[in-house]
Amino acid sequence: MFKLITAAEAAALIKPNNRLAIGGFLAVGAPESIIDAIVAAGIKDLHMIVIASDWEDRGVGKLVANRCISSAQVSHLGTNKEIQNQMNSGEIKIELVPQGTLMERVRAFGTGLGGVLTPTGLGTVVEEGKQIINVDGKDYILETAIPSDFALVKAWKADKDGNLVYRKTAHNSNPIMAMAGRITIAEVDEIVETGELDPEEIVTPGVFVNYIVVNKEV
Amino acid sequence: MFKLITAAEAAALIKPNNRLAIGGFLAVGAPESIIDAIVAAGIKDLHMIVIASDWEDRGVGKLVANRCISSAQVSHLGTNKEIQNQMNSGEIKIELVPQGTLMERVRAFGTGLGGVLTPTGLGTVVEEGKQIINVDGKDYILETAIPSDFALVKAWKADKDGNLVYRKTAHNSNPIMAMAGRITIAEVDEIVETGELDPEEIVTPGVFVNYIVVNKEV
Amino acid sequence: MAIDKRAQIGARIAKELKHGDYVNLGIGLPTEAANHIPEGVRVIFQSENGVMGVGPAPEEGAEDHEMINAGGGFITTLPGASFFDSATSFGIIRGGHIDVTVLGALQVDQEGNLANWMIPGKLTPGMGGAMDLVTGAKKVIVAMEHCDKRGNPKILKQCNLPLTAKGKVSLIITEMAVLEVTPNGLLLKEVTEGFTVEDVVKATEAELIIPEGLA
Amino acid sequence: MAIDKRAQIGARIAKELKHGDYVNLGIGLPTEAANHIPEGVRVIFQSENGVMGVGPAPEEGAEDHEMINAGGGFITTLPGASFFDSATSFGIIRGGHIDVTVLGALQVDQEGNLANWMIPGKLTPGMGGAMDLVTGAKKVIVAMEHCDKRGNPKILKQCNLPLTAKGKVSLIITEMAVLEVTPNGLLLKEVTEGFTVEDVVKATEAELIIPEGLA
Repeated sequence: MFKLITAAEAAALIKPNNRLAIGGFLAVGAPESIIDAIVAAGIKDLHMIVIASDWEDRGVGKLVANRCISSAQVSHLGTNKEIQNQMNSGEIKIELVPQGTLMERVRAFGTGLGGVLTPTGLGTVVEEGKQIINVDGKDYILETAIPSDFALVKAWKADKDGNLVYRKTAHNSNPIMAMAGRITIAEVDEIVETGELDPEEIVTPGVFVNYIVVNKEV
Repeated sequence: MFKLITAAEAAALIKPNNRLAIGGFLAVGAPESIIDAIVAAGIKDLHMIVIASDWEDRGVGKLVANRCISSAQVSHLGTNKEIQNQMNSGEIKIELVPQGTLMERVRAFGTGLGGVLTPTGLGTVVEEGKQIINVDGKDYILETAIPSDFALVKAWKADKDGNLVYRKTAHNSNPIMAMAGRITIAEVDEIVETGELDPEEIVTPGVFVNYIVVNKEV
Repeated sequence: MAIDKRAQIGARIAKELKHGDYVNLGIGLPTEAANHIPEGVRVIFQSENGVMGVGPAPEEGAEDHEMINAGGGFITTLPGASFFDSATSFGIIRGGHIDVTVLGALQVDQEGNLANWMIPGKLTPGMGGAMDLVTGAKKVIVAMEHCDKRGNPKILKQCNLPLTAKGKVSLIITEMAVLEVTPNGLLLKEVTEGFTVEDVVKATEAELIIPEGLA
Repeated sequence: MAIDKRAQIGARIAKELKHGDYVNLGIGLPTEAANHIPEGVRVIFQSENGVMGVGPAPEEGAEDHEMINAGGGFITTLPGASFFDSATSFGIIRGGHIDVTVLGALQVDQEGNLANWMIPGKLTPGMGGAMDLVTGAKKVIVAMEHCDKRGNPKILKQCNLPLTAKGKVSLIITEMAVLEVTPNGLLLKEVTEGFTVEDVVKATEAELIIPEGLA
């Protein structure tokens, strides 16, 4: 059962060197309040696991611009000059991961798998240093689970049992990241009574959710 | 885009030695009409991939009782004496697969993965003959994707774009099996107009669905 | 098993379940625990076919044929329940998100090994979800009769039936006793009223660590 | 690129899309294809962040901030659309359920190799979803200007930039020509009106198979 906390309290749980799996894509579905609180708390040397590095002033890009991040596993940097600069200067260490592979590696950690075999990246730099395994005559790259200490996600609504639903393309990586944190913190727009969400429409069961932050109290 | 067919037409697509991934659990969420049509068509030497072998007169148990099945990958036989008899007499070849592993192996095939690493089965007969891979100090069994020619699933409703929703515990393996057929045939209770299903509540997008059978015309 | 024995074991299991725990109860005896959760304690029950928030069995005539648990029994759901596919369900299990799972056993041994899915040549129900549950749950409790129907011990030095998982059991609850699997072996924690330590030792093949002062 | 060139390439891509196809269009030029689907042909567009059934861009003022495509542009959805998580979205892609993907390229070569995500030391946008799309889609079409901004060929004997995937491209559509990747090399299938075979050969580093009778 989750505990209701503020964004500042969420940030206070996070320590330098923690690994954060953060939901969202190009800042849609990003847990902006928690991100702002991390920036405000001045936490440094974090590792982030994200699809994209967003913009300098939106989404996880704010963590980069404020130098909270020392390393990242990410698939797309194109919208954020700052992360490219920090990468080129050596301030931030980047592992580029194909987007589908990133999702499977995060899901693997959340669901207790050690990794998956994927054809994505065969014959490219992505396969370098990795084990190639042949199954039924086809080669695959062994891609290992990506562990995270915290999953920070943005959902649309939670109920009082911590069940989450997402809105439109703000789903993106959030339901996957939500499974994957040793501690999962969900930022939501509102908390509704238990029973108000249709059991068939719940995307993330409350079992995955440890803390909830409401980002706008009406 | 799917084609609407009858259960008999669905059965006519299926040939001896085909591999069938069939949704349902203890006959809840089983595509009974398609199963009946396969029995009626007298198709033999089929391979089935199922969570459980159900009962002799319900679910996939009917395929066993009518000797349509020569081999199976399955996790639970306990409710079906006939399959245990056929196994003991050598008529049917059984690979017992832990239920969670079965789901991941089927999902792997549907999503283009070659397999997954799981800790389930370590130190048991399940690991025999399989590769053990160590990731970050922990051992895992390499479990490979289970291919299937046809996925036969039961959904609650489809819309005219082939999008599927499931009802209550009749979800079970259906959404996973639905992703995994080279050809996916969905049996549904009714087809509603496109747009009637909430885009956020659709579980199986129509992209996975090749044929639909309506099991009761009102 | 007699109803009072079942109730007693069920009540003892229930004491292991804390407010807010997510719990998976195996078929049969373990489900008895659900009848003994104290008022004010909220435990959320999963069934591995794909539902969280399982409630009591429905009244006769009110069964929904698409509402079953992993044993095939009809269920109801409580407010806050959710339905999902079996891959997600086993993702919850294998991913370590279930606090406690309680299962029956054919055999369990002093190293925490469990055998509960096969008697070669005799019985092959299959492992179903048991291997994933025992591998993934944070705490694995075995609940069973102390001996088999012929009176032979089921708590052994070493299981000789095919294993469900290796070294994953942490607690054994029977009608006679409660035993904890420790790195040093099986610790006898409680003896049920009406039995003596000697009774338990006699009914157990495994060696037991018996703390001083245990009645 | 001039608007008429874009439109011409978009229209040519559209000819490759059949009724009922599930299609993923990459950012930029490939999206132009959506404006040229003939009436009566229904193509369903996926965006890999997690939506099937993408419609045209919304009118100004009607944007929904939680409705974007993989390029970050605002979208609408059509009846029959569905939203899902990115793992499912890439499951669709990698699992071979997308009929056609159309992407831009920095380089493409006569073996069907594609490079479109990195210029070492200069530009590292990352591969995003491109590697999965090119690996998983049933048919991979590259749509791009025939040469780079300096007039240098982008269709090479062998890519020298880091690859996106090996041997997966099947068709190349530019403002000058349409080329098919065959086991024997690049087949020149069409030359756009206003260009000659010689123009194409000159603008292409790769060797071309030129069928007899091609104007």
